[in-house]
Amino acid sequence: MSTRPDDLQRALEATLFAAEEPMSVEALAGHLGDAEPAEVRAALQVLAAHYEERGVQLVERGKRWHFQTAPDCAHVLRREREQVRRLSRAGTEVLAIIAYHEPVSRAEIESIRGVQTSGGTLDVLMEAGWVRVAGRRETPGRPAIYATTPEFLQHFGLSSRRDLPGIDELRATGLLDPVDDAYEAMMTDEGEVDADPDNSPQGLENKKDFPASV
Amino acid sequence: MSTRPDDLQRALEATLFAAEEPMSVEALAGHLGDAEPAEVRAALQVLAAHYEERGVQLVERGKRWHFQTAPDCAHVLRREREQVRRLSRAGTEVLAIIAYHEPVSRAEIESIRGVQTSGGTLDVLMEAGWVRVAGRRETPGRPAIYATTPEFLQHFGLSSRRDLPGIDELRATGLLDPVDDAYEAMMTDEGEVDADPDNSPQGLENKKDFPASV
Amino acid sequence: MSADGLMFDAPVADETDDWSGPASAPADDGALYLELDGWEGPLDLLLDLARRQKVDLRSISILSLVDQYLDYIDRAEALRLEMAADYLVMAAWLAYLKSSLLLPKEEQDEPSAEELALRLQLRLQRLGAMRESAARLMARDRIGRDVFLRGAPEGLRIDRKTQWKCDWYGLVQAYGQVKARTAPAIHMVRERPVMTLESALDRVSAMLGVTLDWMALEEFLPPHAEPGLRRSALASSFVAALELARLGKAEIEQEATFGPMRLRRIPA
Repeated sequence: MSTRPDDLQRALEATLFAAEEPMSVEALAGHLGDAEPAEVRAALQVLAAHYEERGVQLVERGKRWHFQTAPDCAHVLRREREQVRRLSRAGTEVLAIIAYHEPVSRAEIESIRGVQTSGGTLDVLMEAGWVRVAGRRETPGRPAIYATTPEFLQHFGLSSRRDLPGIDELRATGLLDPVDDAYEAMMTDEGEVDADPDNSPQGLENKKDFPASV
Repeated sequence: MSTRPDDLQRALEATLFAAEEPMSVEALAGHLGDAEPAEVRAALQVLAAHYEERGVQLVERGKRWHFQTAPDCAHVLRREREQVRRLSRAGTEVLAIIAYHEPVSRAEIESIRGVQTSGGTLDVLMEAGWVRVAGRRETPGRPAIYATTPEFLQHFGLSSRRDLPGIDELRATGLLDPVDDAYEAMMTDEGEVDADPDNSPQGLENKKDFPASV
Repeated sequence: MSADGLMFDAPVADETDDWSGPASAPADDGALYLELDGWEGPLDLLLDLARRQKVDLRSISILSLVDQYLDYIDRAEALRLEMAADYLVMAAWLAYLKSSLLLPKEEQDEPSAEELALRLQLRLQRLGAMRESAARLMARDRIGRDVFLRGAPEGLRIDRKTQWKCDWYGLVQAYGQVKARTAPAIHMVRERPVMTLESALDRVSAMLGVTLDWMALEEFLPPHAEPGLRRSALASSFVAALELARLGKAEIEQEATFGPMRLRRIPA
């Protein structure tokens, strides 16, 4: 599987080894001057395959490439290098909600958690570089909406958001849809079973629905 | 030549990749816990051979091992990016005066231009490779005197300084037209040059141009 | 764990060391800590209680969940722990929900208790899904914990070099302008056609000698003079007229300000 690497592959290896930050195909092509992005991409695939079985691996995270140690070598490295940030329970939940629902407003996060989110929680996530303000929702009050960053994907070893654990199942079972939508969908589905017209959902009932929905 | 690396080789790859400093065989063996120094040494040899032809190499320096980019890939670590910039009006005038009057001191340039010349202007001309210090005038203060370089002639397509048009030719082509018109044209030009924030040294000098030449 | 990821019988706490809070407390004997600090709000407490039913969240019994919650809050209150208002509001709402659920359907208010219960269940499912996703996310191979980046990267450097641009014409033109700007300035007055005061005096006196009638000043000017000369002649003739009036040789008349000026000879 391993043949002598060509010049482009060698240059890419050297560049990504030396780089202090992950690099996109475009940045690599630009750095190497006269390389075509398509050639760079192909060469990266070859390199990634070569490194797959080694102690160091070449991975793509959020369209940016970097070298990192193989996950199964963690035990030899972990002992003196526990440098990962510990997140509070609120922090991990808010991060997951943003990642699975992005872009999402603070009110939407709170309606899922049933509790107010302290400003500090979002600050910690933004300071870690995992979350950013991704604009504003064009609804009254124009609330800020939050999304994850390429650093988030990099840190958690995700090639893209499609890699989020279980996201396909969550989507398929409607667990990423708001309660109102899910309720409405259920009523439509069960229309024949539950023929009681009084059960027709009304959007405005939200407030009555639940005391903790802030 | 490349077979699937064994666990020790993979652990060494990961350790040396993540290490912040080169590591000795003993340090590596200690780090990996139950590895014999002899085994580690043998594994390092195998790895060094594997990386020999790649863009990254595993090398031993003073009994300590580390990864480094291949020497022939060094050029990818340092890229030069060229940026084309128009010489400022002040720079052009000073260059012209040096070309017509060389060797010439800064005080002489100023007396010909009728304005003060910032040191930055001469620096730019020397950085461009068009002007050099050609010695010192044997007068009080021994001021540096400036002259053009062969690169100057080459850049402007001149075989010698005698190719520069004389005053009479300048007059004939209208280049010595009435002061007011030329001055006005110059002020318009300067306005454009000033807009470039990078041109600040020249920009400052431009301001000085006003009172001195009125 | 069920295929759709809704079961919580696998202890979440074991999956990651990032997980703190009540979920990491021993949960097997159903003995809850009687404190609320550990929960992220009443919904979180409800979810925790629901998990203890050890069934799919879709088939939990809302009624027994309500009982558990109310019982928990009762005991917490009995222990005189400080109760957060949110938990008490939730308790009151759940008590209302429970009583509604026990009523015959036709006596229920809108929305129906079944709808409220279903919505609560949907919310618990969603929070449960996110809680589990968070745990799975934290358990991934994380940089700095499971995988590591290069310890001492050489770094990439880009040296910017400026290539200065200037052409031959720009150079020569600049020199021309320096020379032009600094050349000694010589001021020359262009030669203009003028009528001197002397010639105007001669001309006006001579013409006054011809008649005794009033004559407009303009009539003394050379008839075909070009505009420049004409203006000079007008000025000189005016001064000549004043001079002749001063000497008592002529008189001047003007009926209105800026009106036509006329003069005639005073007979000697």
